[in-house]
Amino acid sequence: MTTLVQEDQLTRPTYHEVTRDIVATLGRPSRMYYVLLGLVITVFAIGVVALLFQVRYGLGVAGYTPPVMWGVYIATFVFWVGIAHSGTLISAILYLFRSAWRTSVYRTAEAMTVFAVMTAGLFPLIHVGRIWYAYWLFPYPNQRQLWVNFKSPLLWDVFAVSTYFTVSTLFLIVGLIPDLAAVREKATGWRKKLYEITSLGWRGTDQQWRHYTRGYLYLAALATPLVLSVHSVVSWDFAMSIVPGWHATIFAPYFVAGAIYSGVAMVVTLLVPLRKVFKVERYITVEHFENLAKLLLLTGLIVGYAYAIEYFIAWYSGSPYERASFWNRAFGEYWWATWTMITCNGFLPLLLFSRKIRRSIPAMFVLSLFVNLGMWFERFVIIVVSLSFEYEPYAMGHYTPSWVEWAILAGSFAWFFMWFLLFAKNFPTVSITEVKEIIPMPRKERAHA
Amino acid sequence: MTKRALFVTGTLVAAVASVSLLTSQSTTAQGPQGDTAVPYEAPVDIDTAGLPGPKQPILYRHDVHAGQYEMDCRYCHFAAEVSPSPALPAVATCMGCHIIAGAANPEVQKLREYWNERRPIEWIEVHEMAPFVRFPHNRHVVSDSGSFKELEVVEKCDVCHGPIRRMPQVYQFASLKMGWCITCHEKDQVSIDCTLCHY
Amino acid sequence: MAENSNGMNRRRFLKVLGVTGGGAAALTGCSGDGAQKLIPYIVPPDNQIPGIATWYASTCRECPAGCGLHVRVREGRPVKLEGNPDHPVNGGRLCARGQAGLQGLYNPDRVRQPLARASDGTFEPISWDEAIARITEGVNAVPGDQMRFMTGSEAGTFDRFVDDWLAAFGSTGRINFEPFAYEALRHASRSVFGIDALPRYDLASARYVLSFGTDFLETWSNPVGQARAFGDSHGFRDGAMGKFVHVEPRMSMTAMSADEWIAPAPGTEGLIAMAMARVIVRDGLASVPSDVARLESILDQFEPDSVAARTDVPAETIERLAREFVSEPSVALAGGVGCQHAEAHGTAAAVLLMNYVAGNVGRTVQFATESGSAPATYADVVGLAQMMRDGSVGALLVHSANPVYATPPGLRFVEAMRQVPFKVSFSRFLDETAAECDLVLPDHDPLEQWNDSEPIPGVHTLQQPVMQPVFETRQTGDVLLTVAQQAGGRAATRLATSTYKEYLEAAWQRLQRRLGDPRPFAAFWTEALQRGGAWREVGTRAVRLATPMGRFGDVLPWVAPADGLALVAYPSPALFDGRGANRPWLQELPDPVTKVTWSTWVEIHPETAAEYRIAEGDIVELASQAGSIRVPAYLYPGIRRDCVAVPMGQGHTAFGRYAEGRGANVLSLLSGEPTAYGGVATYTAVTLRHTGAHERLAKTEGRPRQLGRGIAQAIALEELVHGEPHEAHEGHAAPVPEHIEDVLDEWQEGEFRETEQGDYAGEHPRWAMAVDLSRCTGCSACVTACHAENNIATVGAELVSRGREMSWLRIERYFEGGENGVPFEARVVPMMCQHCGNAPCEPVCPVFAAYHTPDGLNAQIYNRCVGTRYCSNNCPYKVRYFNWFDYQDEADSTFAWPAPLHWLLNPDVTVRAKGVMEKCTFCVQRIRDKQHAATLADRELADGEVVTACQQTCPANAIVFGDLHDPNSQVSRAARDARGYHVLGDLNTRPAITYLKKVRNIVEA
Amino acid sequence: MSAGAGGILASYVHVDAAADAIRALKAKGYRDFTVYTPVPNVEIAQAVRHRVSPVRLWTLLGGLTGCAAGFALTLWMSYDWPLVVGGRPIGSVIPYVVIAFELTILFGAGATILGLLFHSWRTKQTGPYDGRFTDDHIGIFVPCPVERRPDVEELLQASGAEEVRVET
Repeated sequence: MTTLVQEDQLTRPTYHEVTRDIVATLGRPSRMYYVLLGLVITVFAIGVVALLFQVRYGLGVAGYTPPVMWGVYIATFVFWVGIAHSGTLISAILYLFRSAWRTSVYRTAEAMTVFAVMTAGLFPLIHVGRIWYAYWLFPYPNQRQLWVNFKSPLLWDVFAVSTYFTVSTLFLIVGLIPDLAAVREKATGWRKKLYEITSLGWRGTDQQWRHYTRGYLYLAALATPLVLSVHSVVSWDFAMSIVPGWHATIFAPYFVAGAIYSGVAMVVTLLVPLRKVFKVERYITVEHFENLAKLLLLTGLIVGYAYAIEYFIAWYSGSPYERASFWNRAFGEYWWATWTMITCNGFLPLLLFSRKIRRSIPAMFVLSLFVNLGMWFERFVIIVVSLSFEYEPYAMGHYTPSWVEWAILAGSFAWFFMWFLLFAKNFPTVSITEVKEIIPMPRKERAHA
Repeated sequence: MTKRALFVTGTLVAAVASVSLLTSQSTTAQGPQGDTAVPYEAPVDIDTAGLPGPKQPILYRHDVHAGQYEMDCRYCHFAAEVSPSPALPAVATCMGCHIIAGAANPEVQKLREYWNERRPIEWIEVHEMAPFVRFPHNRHVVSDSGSFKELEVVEKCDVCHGPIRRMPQVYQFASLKMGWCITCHEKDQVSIDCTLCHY
Repeated sequence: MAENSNGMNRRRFLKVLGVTGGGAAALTGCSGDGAQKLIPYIVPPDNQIPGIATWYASTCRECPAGCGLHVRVREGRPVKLEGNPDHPVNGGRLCARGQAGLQGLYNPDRVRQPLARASDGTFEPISWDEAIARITEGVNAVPGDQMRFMTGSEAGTFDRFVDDWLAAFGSTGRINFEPFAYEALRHASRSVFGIDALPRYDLASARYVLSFGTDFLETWSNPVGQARAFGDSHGFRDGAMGKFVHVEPRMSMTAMSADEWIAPAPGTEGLIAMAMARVIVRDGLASVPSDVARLESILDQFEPDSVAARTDVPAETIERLAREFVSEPSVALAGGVGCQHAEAHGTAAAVLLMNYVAGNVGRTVQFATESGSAPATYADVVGLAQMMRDGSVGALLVHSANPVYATPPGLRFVEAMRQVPFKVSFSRFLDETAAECDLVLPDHDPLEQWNDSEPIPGVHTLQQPVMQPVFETRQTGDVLLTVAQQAGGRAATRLATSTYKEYLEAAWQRLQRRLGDPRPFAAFWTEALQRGGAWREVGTRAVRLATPMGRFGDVLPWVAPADGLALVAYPSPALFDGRGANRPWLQELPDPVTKVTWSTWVEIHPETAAEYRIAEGDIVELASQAGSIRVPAYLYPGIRRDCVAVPMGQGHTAFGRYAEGRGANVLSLLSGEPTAYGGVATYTAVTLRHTGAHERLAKTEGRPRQLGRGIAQAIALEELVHGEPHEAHEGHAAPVPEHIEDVLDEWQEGEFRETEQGDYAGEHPRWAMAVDLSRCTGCSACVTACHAENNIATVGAELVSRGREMSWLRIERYFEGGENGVPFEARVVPMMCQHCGNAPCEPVCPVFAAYHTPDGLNAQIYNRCVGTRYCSNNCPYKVRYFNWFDYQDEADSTFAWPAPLHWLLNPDVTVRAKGVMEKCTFCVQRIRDKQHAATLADRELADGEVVTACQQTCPANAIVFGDLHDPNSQVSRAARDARGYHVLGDLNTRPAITYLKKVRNIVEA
Repeated sequence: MSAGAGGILASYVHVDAAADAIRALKAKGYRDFTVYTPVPNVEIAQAVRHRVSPVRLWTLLGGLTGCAAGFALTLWMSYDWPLVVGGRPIGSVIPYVVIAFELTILFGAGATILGLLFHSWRTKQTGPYDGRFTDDHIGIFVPCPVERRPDVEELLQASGAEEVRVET
């Protein structure tokens, strides 16, 4: 994949220009920035109020209708965990593949990962009945002498998600160090202080680089299996149960593909405005979008395949429960959700076979929005629709979310964008160092020639 | 090399520490108090303000009744052996003696007021169990499992209620937390099944 | 707690409270200062030990059946009602309404002290002295012949007492009002046999039961006793069972238990009976009594062929029924819903006649030598209303009757009442009638008073106060006596006794003499109190056809109008005639047939509904000549296309927070005119109109069909007896071939052995249950019993409509057939936690709140639960219930136990907090209680010693509970039964509950 | 390396020039000079020829510890209070693999970071430094006593340094 970006295709900036252009993105924010920030904080506050309301009166204020005991909250949890995945994919996996084009987009993706996990992490708390006892899910020594049940997929979740958060955060920070050193030299005032501290006295000496490159390599090597494991574990929350429509061996790969799919879409959604506002079109080019588009297409096809195979297995298994469940999925009360999902995730990405669309940034932006929508609905369908139609016909029910759930969902988006906005203006969203890395340093010969 | 060795030991220490940290700490349950053989003199005048435990409508002195006069706990808490609840003495029970005894004592006069007005005494609960816990007194008072085998009934009371026969005013002796129950149950090989107490 | 119990007698309250246990303690969190109070007795009540339940025998007065009670009392508070096993009426079982008796006692809407009508028309509380002064003055003011006293159907000492009291005031104006007085049946026995008595049906010894719309498993006569008898005769036992055919235009709850349901044109049941009689006589199928000859001429008119057209039942069916009917000991039932239409006396007569022809009279149909006191007919009530309108009634006293609600508005009883200058109610609740009175002198609850009753001739059943009165109420008997004394003169002298209890004891002394019991009265009395009463044998008398016999033109059926639909109004199995409407347990009890709660509905056949473009939940307007109501529609395949049905019991305009303004009162569709036999006609012509409005029905049912999943399984009798039992597995085949299954099982065993260590070493019992579906009638008594035993919150209509009911035990009702020729059938299966050996809910709980106990219980530790609800997702039976709101916080709208309702909380069971999961525990508190007792007595638990609440109350005796490790226990034997199956067993959940297939005694077509 | 020791600091624009200089220095037996580069660069690295960083060992040991801890934790806790769920064995290893795996990653990553910090800080240079080194210049600082400065200076100049200055 190293040849994805031909050197001549990239109008080569000098190292100095790179530093200059990217440091420029940390300049004075426009009024628009503050408006946006204010907006997301307001929406977030609304979400918080809704949550407090729910804690006071009980989960009943959400739309839960037994037997649908999980709803929007868990769907959104899975959605955000999924979003998180592309970040690590681009920064770690593509790093191991030595694909040069990642350098200018990976920072954004990685920041998105961290904030997405931070968002996802809230939902298991929000959805439990007694949030004030949520800490019981951690194996800490207590006077009751009780431990937790490591056989429960939820426990795996606790470990997987917290590990993922820790590692991806470390990964982000380590990647930032040399950049911060570079920014440090240009910054002034309190920010200089900030960068002096955060760059941990980085100077780019031969020794530092020697350890750094190794360390980074191994972090990437660890992050790679981790990212695959995390969404597998999340998928096992469902696959380990006996709920028809959940209990499927295909779930782990299916979820991982879906996660990367939605994550890449979110990266596109973020990059399009970002490159405009920060005027970094020179570094984030159409080529990058085409590559992302190809990733989208690949994962999209895998997801589409998974959908198909789910139905096939449901039929092939001969299990009446599975068959009924999937029939209900497609033609039951929730047909609209299912078909939204299939259209957005199964059919729309096929457009990406056209090079024109892959290279049209507006088209990509719109498409990415559709994919985000579709992937949220995928989780909704898997969770809600399966639960609403299980084994016991007498106990089947229909669930519709309440305003509380919508408010908290909106709040979660606000929370995510709040962090991203704050990050974008204080830390380089395009890696200075790595962008330089793919630009060969000037040489005497060529200079003299 | 040294650096590496140091690192290895470091991580091992960390691991061991984490495990040992997780080992359940034990709360010790107080056994029966000292020699009940020696006759006990309950102090005559005591500083009621300084006494631990909640202030009761009547200063009923366990140290006098159960300590000095060595009245059996079951005289008042008559149901302790037959019922999950040990039962409180009815006002009539108190009056059984105090119709004559201790006329001079101001606390006894209070008691008589209650009796004359046919008013129940609203004692403050000292040992308050969480509503989701079942503690059958009878099973414990009658029990002869493990360390309870060689105990007198009254001594069995002491295990949880502490030196109650020396208390002018009753205070909560044991934590009554789950860990405390468990420690004893494990020591005496009594079942620690959750539904023994929680349902 | 006492602080916020306004009007409650604080002192008494404290006295009775004693030391509260956990359950109630959970509710006292709200006491002013944080500190918990412990309140001792002043004088210890004898035979009461705190923490230990005391049991008292008494009598249930929720309906006229008069079942015997055992009342469980803790710290002076009745906390559970159970049947009295020695009682001849109910043999230890109770129905849902009986279980809910407690909610009458602790009802927050009870009248808490005497009330008097103030000048502004509202009620104001007054003292008892003043109240008595006023009533004395009132009754003295009117001449005796202008005094009217209306009581409920009182068969017992109080009955006589009221007569005496009235006599003392020179009055005979006594009305004994019971909404269902079985006028038609009485009229029929008069016209056929010339005796004024109700027949006694012997269901236990009948092998063939043919019911003509008699809802004998729901509300008619003595449902609990009948259900027991029916269970014994119809339940499958060693290769044999009885057969039950039900004839009614609508498949009622009773009909759901029938092997065959025949839906004739409404009101034509009598014709079928006559035709059957005709067949029997014509073909000489039975040795008919000689005097039947007199009937030939009449019977000739009822050839099956001619009848078939009018009844819409094929002639061959009638012929077949007739043959089957005489082939074994049989009984044909008349009465109840089927005998309430305008021509019902004809129907009843026909049925009695057929019984006579078939030679059943004297065998399965008997007439007692003495007939208990008969309640007044509706015609009498109409008479009373007329007199009141004429102003010839000066004083009306009403006791435990609610005529304003329970008579058709067409009668305009209210207006009539308003003509009466002085109206006194002794009601415990401010019901529609009490609300019309000038003076309300609240009576004690049946559980607080001395009384007795003779529901069946020879059965004298006692009531004794089991607790200090909750409120400032007084027993009406005592009030009346005081009034008599104060009135002075003749009244005082004629009623010498000072308390009603003395009067009662005097009556029992007479009874003792009658029984020829030589012992001193005290001994007899004490024993009676302990047994719950005294029973004596009452002989039966032989009956012949009356001469001259009543008119048989009566058999002319009620003809449903060609245009419009026929309405069938039936008493609700839960609310009866509406007297249960203020009990949240009964309101939230899903109707056994429709599974709807908290409301009224109209049952419409789907095809009819399609004609009118009506979907479920659409609000339709039903209109008759008498009036109209608006109710949501429920599409029910179990009703004739030309019929609609509406339950009674809702639409109260008073009667407390749980009853008021809920649903509609179907009586407003019925004519106020009495029928020829002096009853209310509950069949009438109605028109249907879609109002365009819609509401989400508050029903607990998800989907009415099983989707072939074999949850409620049934098997035909022949197939069971002759066919291969194991072939009978319904639903789909097991997902894996046999040999794989063996491998799986082996692997499973291995896993199990691994778990058997420490506590789990297996010397423990494994608690298990078996439910016999051939006995279960779906009556739902167990559901209410479970509510009562386990402190289950009632959540109200809105939450039920969102599937958030908390009932740990639900009766699933599934429809079978009904389309393309397959006869319609309904099956019921009680569904509660299956306590699986491989419980899917357990491993997914992150904190071990759900785990498996050594004795095989699937435990749910409420205080450990965090509320992830994963367990519920993973439970294939969906028997886990989540506390969506805080049901114990009176600040919340969802508060379930307004004082003093919380007094009925079982102190042995935790009241669950907001945000935790709960479910059936197999009544673990009862298990542990017995285990403690056994250990203290140093003995082993005996089989059948532990009895769960549902099992205890089941009228049909369908549930057994015990230890599966003991091969000889009842439950092990049941589990090995050829009919046994596990619901969704192919999921390898290894449930501890074995269901025994329903057996259908049918000839497979 | 004694702090504040004087030496020669040269800065380069051309990578090959810097590489030449490094090779030349090594040829002349200089070892403890420091090279500043804005990005890791192959040519420079080849010229300097360091041994592979020991950070990878931290990663390995961290990972192994994590794995061990994962199994120890789960198994010990399961048997400390044995509760049966769903008819599974008390300590069923298969599900615990997930926990062990996650802890492997967590400890591995943690150890890597620690190693990284540990080693980088250990070899932290306190010599002179120029802000351009993180932008687009390559720097070489050769600490050396005064008497040897001239020929070092001359060497660096010859290799084509953009600027050479004496740091004291």
